[in-house]
Amino acid sequence: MIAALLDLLGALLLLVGSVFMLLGGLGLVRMPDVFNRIQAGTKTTTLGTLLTLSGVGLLQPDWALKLLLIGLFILFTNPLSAQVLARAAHRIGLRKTPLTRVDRLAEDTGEDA
Amino acid sequence: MSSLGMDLASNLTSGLALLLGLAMVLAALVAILVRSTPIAILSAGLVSLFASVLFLILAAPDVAMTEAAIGSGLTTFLFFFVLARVRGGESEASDDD
Amino acid sequence: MGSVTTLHELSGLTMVPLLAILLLFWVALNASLSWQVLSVGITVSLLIGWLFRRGLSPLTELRATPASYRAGLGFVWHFLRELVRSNLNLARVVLSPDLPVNPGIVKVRTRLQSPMGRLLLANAITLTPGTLTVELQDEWLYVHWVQVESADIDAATARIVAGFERYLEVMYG
Amino acid sequence: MIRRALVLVLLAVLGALFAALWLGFTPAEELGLTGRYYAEHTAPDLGAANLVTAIIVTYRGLDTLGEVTVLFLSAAIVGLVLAGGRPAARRKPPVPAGELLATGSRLLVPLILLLGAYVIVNGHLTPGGGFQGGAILASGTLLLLLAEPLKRFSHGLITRIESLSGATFVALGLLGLVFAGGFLDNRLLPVGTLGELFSAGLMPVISVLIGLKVGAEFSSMLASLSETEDS
Amino acid sequence: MVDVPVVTSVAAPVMLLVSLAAILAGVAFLLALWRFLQGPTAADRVVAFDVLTIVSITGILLTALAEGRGIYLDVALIYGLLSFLGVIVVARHLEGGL
Amino acid sequence: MPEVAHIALATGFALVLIGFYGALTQRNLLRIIVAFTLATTGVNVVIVAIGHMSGRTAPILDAAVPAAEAVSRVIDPLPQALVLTAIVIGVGITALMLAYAYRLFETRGTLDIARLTELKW
Repeated sequence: MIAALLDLLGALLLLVGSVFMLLGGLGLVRMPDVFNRIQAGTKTTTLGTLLTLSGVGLLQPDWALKLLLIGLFILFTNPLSAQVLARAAHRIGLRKTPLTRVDRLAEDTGEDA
Repeated sequence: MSSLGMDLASNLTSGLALLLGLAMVLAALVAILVRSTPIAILSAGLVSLFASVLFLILAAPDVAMTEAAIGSGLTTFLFFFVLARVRGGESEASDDD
Repeated sequence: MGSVTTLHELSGLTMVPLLAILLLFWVALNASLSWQVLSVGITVSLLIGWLFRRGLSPLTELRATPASYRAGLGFVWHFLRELVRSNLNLARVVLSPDLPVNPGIVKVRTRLQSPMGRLLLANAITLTPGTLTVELQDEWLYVHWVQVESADIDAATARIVAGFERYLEVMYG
Repeated sequence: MIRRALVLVLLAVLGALFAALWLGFTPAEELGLTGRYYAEHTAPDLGAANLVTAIIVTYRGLDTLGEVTVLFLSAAIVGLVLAGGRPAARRKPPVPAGELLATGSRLLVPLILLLGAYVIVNGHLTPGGGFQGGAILASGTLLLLLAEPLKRFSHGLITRIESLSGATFVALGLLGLVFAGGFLDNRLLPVGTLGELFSAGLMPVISVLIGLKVGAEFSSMLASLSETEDS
Repeated sequence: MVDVPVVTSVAAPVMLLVSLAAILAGVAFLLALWRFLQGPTAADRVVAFDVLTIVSITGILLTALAEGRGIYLDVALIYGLLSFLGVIVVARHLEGGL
Repeated sequence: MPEVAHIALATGFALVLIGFYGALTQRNLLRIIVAFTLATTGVNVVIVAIGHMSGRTAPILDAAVPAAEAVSRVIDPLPQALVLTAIVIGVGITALMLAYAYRLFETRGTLDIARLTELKW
């Protein structure tokens, strides 16, 4: 009984994780410029994958340790790649959406150069 | 295990394979047809990453592992290194719109 | 390896946290505690630790005080809560038809000195509501903000950085 | 344009051939002769759980030795081809990596190497083995290169690892010829119980050697490509 | 089919939910793929690449679940630790760091 | 739903065709090498797909597949071993091609095969 409940909970977590990933995909399509798209892509996929991992962990408790490691790796690598990409995108001066209100980094590097 | 669950499991893998196959063919077409070389290399990397998941679905985890380890960074890196060194000789913009 | 090697780095004590983390990961990977796994794990960890004397681990610069461990737990809890909040926030933005974004890149200040603490701070900021670290230079962080509330340095610092810095300062000093 | 038309005709012929193959393809239902042999004999005879690694390391160990040699040759040729050139036109010096990438690489490279070691050592139990692990080790080198593009690699260390593991590989093979059933027979060491880390005889040792060799070869390829800058 | 197929340890209603999750993840995959095909700039494609690789990890997990084999997770491990390398390579190339 | 092996086989064939088309029509040497790697991936997918059997699992024995049942439960490991080595060698070949392309660029200043005319016949 308990095991069946845990299974159900795991499947629900899996479902919620997929919903977040879907939202990330939607954000990727709808957001106006690169930086906003990076935001949408990184946050949602990180949480979505973490939820998926915990869901699978509930479905198959034997795999828990390895799933935990995958989650840790993703927590460290995902924001790092997002940051490196954002830095590169800013350096090559990609067009930002006209909605952008302020860009302190461009101001500062403009002064330096 | 009931037959419904079994059916769903096999449909799930088939559906995944179908999705991946479609994505691979599309990415390969991008790699061939797009004007900018960096995008072509990136698309080839995407093809090999998807190939790795497809290998896993084909029950070949060893091959999937090799493809993932090599396709994720090494090949892409080799291409981009040479591209960075020959960039002066070609007049290609790094973005394509 | 490092051009500047301080006495502290030479003493070999700095390697201990890295070795501990490596061994921990090794045991988790193998999911076993048999003497075979442990002996190979110790060999491999020593080898990697020797090759990468400048290697870091989340434990490397962690202060070994109870307060610091408590702050670590608080950091993890705060981070997870913020992660969920950021996703809900993003879901609201993405699902609303008129896409209410108001982006900008603001400049904030951090007091942290330790590389590991700064990395954790930047990663945490990237995963929290509406913010994305673009560049980290000296004491300045440049953060892309989906909905800019204030372009003022101090106000933005209080809004974005302070929540995590409180914990990280106790942990890494 | 006649060339393009020729290409299209060629591809159409090839495509028709592929279509015929695809339509006539039915997946096999039973293992073939060799496959059946491997499935039956690998676990009891060699004590390995991963049949693919068993084939690569033991049944076809000689092929693997040859393959590693091919890889070594191609790495050496890449080095030779790139070393002889006159200095290329001066480019701007590469943009240094940000602080976060540098810190992140210091954090992640040991973990990548650890994962590589895990994949190599457990080659006979879980998916993995020398080739996969070697590629992962080289990925660690790659991350180092990305974080510090101007850093010089010690070619000496890489070459020494490479040649030492290669020589040990051949020596172990010859020992197998003398003391066990043939070249690279893995029963030089006790087969042990299926599923333990120290089992399958010589297989983990050979996996380690292949892993080190492949990792060193890929690393030297990467390093010689990246150092063409100011040679 | 001659042999007993691989048995998963998951009950049918749970499998239904899992399939639903797989469909949603598949839609996310398609959306990211659309962004990859669409562009417009190289950086946009790299973002899509990042998302695609991470959604693929979910694909690997679902495959492992459907086949009931824990050893498949090793591949997900490699994906989790190495897939960001591709993104970093391209990003460093874009900013001229190679 | 179609069989996994059929889907993979079709994908592999499509990749080979696309790769050949690219290798034959591109003019930039780097792009030709990219197309070549695509075709290589396609061939690998085809070989693994041919080795696949429906209803069987990966050739690795563990708690889920005990050694006694191996013959009736696992897939032929031989194609997988072949493809594994092919992938690794493929990277070596790609690196070699790229090194030669780079040297060619150094001496001739171009990667456009239309302008490399010595070998034309």
